[in-house]
Amino acid sequence: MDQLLGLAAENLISPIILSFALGVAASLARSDLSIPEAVAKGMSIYLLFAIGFKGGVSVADHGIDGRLGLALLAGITLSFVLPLIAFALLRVMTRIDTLDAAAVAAHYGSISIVTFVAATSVLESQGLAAEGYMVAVAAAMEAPAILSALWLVARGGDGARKMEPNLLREIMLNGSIVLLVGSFFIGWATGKEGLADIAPFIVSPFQGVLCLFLLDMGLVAGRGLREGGRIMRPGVLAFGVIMPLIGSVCGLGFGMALGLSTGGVALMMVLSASASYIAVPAAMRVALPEANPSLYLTLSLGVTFPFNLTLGIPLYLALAQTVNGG
Amino acid sequence: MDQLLGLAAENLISPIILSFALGVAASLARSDLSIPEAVAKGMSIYLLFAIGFKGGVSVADHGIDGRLGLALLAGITLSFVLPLIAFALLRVMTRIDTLDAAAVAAHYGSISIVTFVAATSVLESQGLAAEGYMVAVAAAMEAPAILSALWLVARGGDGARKMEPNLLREIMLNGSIVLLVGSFFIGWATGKEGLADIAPFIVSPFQGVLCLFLLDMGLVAGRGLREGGRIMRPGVLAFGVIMPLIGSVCGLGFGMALGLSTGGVALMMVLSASASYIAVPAAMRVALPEANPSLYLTLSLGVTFPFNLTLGIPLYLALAQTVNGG
Amino acid sequence: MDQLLGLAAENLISPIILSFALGVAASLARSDLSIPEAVAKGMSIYLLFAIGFKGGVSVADHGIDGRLGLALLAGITLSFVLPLIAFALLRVMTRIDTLDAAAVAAHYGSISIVTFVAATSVLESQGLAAEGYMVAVAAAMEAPAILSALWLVARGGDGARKMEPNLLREIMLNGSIVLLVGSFFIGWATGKEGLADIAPFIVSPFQGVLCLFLLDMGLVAGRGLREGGRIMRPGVLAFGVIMPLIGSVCGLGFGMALGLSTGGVALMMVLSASASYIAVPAAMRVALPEANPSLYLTLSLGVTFPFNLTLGIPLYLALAQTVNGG
Amino acid sequence: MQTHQAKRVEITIEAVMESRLTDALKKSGVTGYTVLPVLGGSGRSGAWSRAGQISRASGMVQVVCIIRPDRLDDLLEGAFAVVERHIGVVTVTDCVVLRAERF
Amino acid sequence: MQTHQAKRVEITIEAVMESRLTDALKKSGVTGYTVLPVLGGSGRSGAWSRAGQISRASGMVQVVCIIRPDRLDDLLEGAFAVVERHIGVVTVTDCVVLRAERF
Amino acid sequence: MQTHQAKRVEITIEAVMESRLTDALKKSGVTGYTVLPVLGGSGRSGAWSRAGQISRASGMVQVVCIIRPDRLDDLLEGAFAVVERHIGVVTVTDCVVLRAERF
Ligand SMILES: Nc1ncnc2c1ncn2[C@@H]1O[C@H](COP(=O)(O)O)[C@@H](O)[C@H]1O
Ligand SMILES: Nc1ncnc2c1ncn2[C@@H]1O[C@H](COP(=O)(O)O)[C@@H](O)[C@H]1O
Ligand SMILES: Nc1ncnc2c1ncn2[C@@H]1O[C@H](COP(=O)(O)O)[C@@H](O)[C@H]1O
Ligand code: NA
Ligand code: NA
Ligand code: NA
Repeated sequence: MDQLLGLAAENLISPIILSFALGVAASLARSDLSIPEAVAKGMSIYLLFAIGFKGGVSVADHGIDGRLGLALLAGITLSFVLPLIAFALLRVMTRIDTLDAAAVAAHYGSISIVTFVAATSVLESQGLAAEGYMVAVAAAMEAPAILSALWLVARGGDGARKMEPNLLREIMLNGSIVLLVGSFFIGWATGKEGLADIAPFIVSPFQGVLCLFLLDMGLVAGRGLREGGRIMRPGVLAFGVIMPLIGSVCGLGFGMALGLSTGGVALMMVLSASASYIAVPAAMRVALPEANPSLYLTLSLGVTFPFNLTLGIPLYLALAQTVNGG
Repeated sequence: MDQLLGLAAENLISPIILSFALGVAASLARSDLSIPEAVAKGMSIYLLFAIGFKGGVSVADHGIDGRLGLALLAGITLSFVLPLIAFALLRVMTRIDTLDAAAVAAHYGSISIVTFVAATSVLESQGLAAEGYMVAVAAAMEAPAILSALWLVARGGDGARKMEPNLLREIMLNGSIVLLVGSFFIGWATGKEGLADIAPFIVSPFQGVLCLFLLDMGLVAGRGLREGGRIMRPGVLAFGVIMPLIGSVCGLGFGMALGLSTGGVALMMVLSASASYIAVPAAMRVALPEANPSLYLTLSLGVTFPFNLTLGIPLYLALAQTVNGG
Repeated sequence: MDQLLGLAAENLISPIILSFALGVAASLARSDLSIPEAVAKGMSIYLLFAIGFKGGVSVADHGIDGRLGLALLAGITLSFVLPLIAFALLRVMTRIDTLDAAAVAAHYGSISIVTFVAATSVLESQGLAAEGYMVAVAAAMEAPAILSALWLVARGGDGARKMEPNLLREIMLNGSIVLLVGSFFIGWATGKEGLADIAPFIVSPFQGVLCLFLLDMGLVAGRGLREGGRIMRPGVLAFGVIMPLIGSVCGLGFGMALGLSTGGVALMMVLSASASYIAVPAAMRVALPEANPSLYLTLSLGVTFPFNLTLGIPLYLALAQTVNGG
Repeated sequence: MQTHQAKRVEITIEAVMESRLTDALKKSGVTGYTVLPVLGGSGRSGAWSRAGQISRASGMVQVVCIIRPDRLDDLLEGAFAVVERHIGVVTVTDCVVLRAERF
Repeated sequence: MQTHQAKRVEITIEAVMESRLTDALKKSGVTGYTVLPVLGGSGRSGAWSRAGQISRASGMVQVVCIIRPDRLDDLLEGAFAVVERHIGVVTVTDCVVLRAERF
Repeated sequence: MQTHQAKRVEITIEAVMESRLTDALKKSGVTGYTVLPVLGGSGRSGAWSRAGQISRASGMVQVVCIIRPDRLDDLLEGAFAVVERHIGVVTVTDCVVLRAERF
């Protein structure tokens, strides 16, 4: 417990978290501080490329173990199942309607790659290794949740609603999945030598770029809270904190069952606990335009993301260490 | 004197200054070289974050001394008073009207953070330390000058002109102040450990980013000179060189009185000598829209900024060394 | 031959080439992966600045040898003459009309700086030095080809067509030429000391930035192939591969005649073999708007660029080594 | 100069719907369109701004389409099918164009 | 398709004034507006371009507002109070809209 | 409010031609213009998009010019000389403006 608190405290005063907090504070105070859209997108491309590449190099380095396939399967299963849990929870805890509940549920089945990245750097600072292929698992978990949500809506009687043509292809080939998987394979193919070439770009400055990126996420989250704050009823808010905990426990179970390393289990928990704020919102705008974007964006980016970033990650890590040893 | 010339010459052939010169030359020659607005804004965010953070780390490192409060007070006083001097000087030296004179004066009371950054790297290359909290002083000096200018205009009889609602909040919470102060506190809170995490991002590439940023400033300054050149009458031009000298002497006095280190005195001189080209122009467009932006932008960015960058900084440093020792 | 294959294979699985391939694949698969225009432009400014600067430093370092002037002359001559060869070849091999043929020819006389940059990093990884002033030769080769193309069109009877006013100045002072030449002089003036200041920015992360930049070029090239694929008739396609080979042989001749180092000869070959995709397309849109941009862009960016990047560079290098020794 | 009557249709719509809208426009027979970026806006579903957006989800674009007046109904029907369930605004203005053969 | 008469008001104004203008529009009762970026321009106060601007001071934006014709006067009065002392251009065009209930 | 008849001319043209067009506009006597960025589009010469463009060659911009109705012919003639050989679209709309003395 002491160790957990220590880790949480240490985590809280890292430049990364404080940059996020600065962003939230600046936008709540209505400062005009903002990061240009192109720069924010550029940084997210950098982070995806770097994290995918490093994952691939680590697989090249340690060899691929038979668990890769199982881990992918586990991720896909989690992504399909978590929205069902989330949906049920929302119907119990809140009064939001089927459509909104399904849309929110999709976000919680999918993942937030920035939460994953932040967890990776906490692991690194603790000297804990994790399976390199976890980035591939992350990519695999992005999309299935969307299908679950669409099924939940279709089942809800709105039978006329048919799958938008092209949507499936768009989801599977969305930019972040392609970049993450692509750079994973590049890292795998070029290995340590490839990494040596570009390490001064993708390794050394990584943490610093992450700070500025989180500053921007803080600005966006703060803006969301300022404008979407009213719809954050207590039940909804509580869901934003309880659901990641439930997700993390599911991730813990799957991670243990697979026999992942402690770092790997922690990352599986983080993936299950985190909620999408890029791929899923875009898909929802196409497929379920009547669902309220303020609701799912504010919940995912304004509540669950900060919760995971500050308290969730140290908690999941401590849990993984307790249960898995290490 | 010899040393001064040496320092000036060395300063003049640094990549930083030559990049600025390249920008000016390219835009005077009407090349289509340009840096996208988003990239320029991204670089300025980087520079503000890095300089604030490093200032904070230095305070965490050396402990805070009682002079911080006094230095802030000194900066605020300078920012309030320098516009009055600038205004009087403009009325004597030039024929520009009250409104334009007040708008120009506001720029010279406030500061240019890039001039400050350039001075910091000259100090570093000379192995001279300075108080880390000087970045906080820089932040404190951004805004007061605007109030002085508005008072100068109000006094001038245009009594109907009342303060725009929200303007004060906008000025105090403008993006660059918030980022500078925020990253200062982050650096302070996370100290040397925090710096170690992100030094490969905010320390090593700093000088290089500064080059590209100054290339852009050169392009903008050159464009201003090309278009605003006609209004640069001799008296106005002379003001753009004399006012920073006067400002620097005021800064010298305050710096000495406070007992700052030689580096600190030099930075106080630089702050007093430099003229704003971001925060103040924006405030002037809101509060004094009838004042001529070509005049104040060309003067600040096209005359005073290059003067400080090339000759001013070595001069102020030499003065600080002569008077303060070190 | 074995060595050639080895080099080609090694080249093919470098992060740089694989990033390009990822871009092509993503856009052929119609992924929405894209890099914001401002970020792409920012990276190209970075690459030009870095390559120019390093060239200048290398000249400062090794002293300037009498061959600089001759090398520039050789480059200019090649840039004037290659379009004539390309034009003749196009008339023989394809059915495209005079106007389109002239426009395409201009591209092959001019150069692609990214191909040059990629070749430089292959040289470096092989431990081969090259004359630093080759970047100046690159800059000198950008524009003359445009004049040849305009002459080819004028000769073709369309006598009424007179040179657009300002076009010549625009071409000579286009952003990439000015930046390349400017940073070359800055590097030359500041030398090793200047480089030491900014090496962590322009040297260490260079390869990594190049990866992301090539990812973007792959995306753009893939988009071009998807949309312009229909007009890529066999004759046109064959031209896109044969012309660089012819160009490289011309470059080899000039390089040998000048007595350049093996690295220098290889770079001269690469410059002659590569085709412009920035400066020349823009000039063609102004001067020959009736020429079909899909044709020249797809050919230059979708055929010749990938050919040079993957097979061309190792081939030219092997040739230079065989013929020149080293 | 010789000018011709035409209609200028401007559709402000979410960025995620852009390709669906332009596909529908093409199907309804338009010969071209232009897409303008949108920085921000406000409507019944609240205010939004492009600053700092990392997601495509909340951005909008404006698609402008110049057509011959007799094609207007086809276009509006095609566009409406896409816009119907989505937020967005459609306006039509009378205008004149040069080079009518292009439309 | 069923369309309705409306007015399209386009106001080109300095970026620093954007929030003041949109506040005034809201006060005058508009239900929505869209903000477009502006790259550059020229007028009595000279030419400017967005390239390389690091300051918000000299950029402009274009605010587009579609309204029912009977609301035009209120809007223009509200907007004019903001625009009056500032550089900028206001134009009003007749247009028709789909889904009139939105305006 | 007091408004005045004017013409709103919108010219979508390749970015490389921007300065030539605005020079021609100035020569034809206009007092100002505004340049808007264009994200992408489609026409007889195919589709294009600004994403990832590193070259100026394939981008477009939209130049908007508000003028007094009696100046329209001069403007169109000046603009047409530039646009003629190039891809691009010219539309003219009737509008009313505030502060007519500016145009
Ligand atoms: N009256 C209006 N005038 C101009 N743009 C509007 C108007 N109403 C809505 N919009 C635009 O359409 C978007 C969605 O509007 P809404 O569907 O009302 O939320 C807004 O963010 C604006 O960009
Ligand atoms: N006649 C015009 N047509 C279109 N835009 C204009 C016109 N006049 C001015 N503008 C725009 O308004 C800005 C300020 O104009 P001004 O107040 O005349 O300096 C210019 O930079 C242009 O963007
Ligand atoms: N009917 C149209 N409506 C709106 N924009 C158009 C239209 N036709 C062409 N454009 C624009 O003009 C550009 C060039 O058109 P084109 O000359 O037909 O290839 C296109 O990329 C579009 O941006
Ligand atoms: Na999840
Ligand atoms: Na000052
Ligand atoms: Na060539």
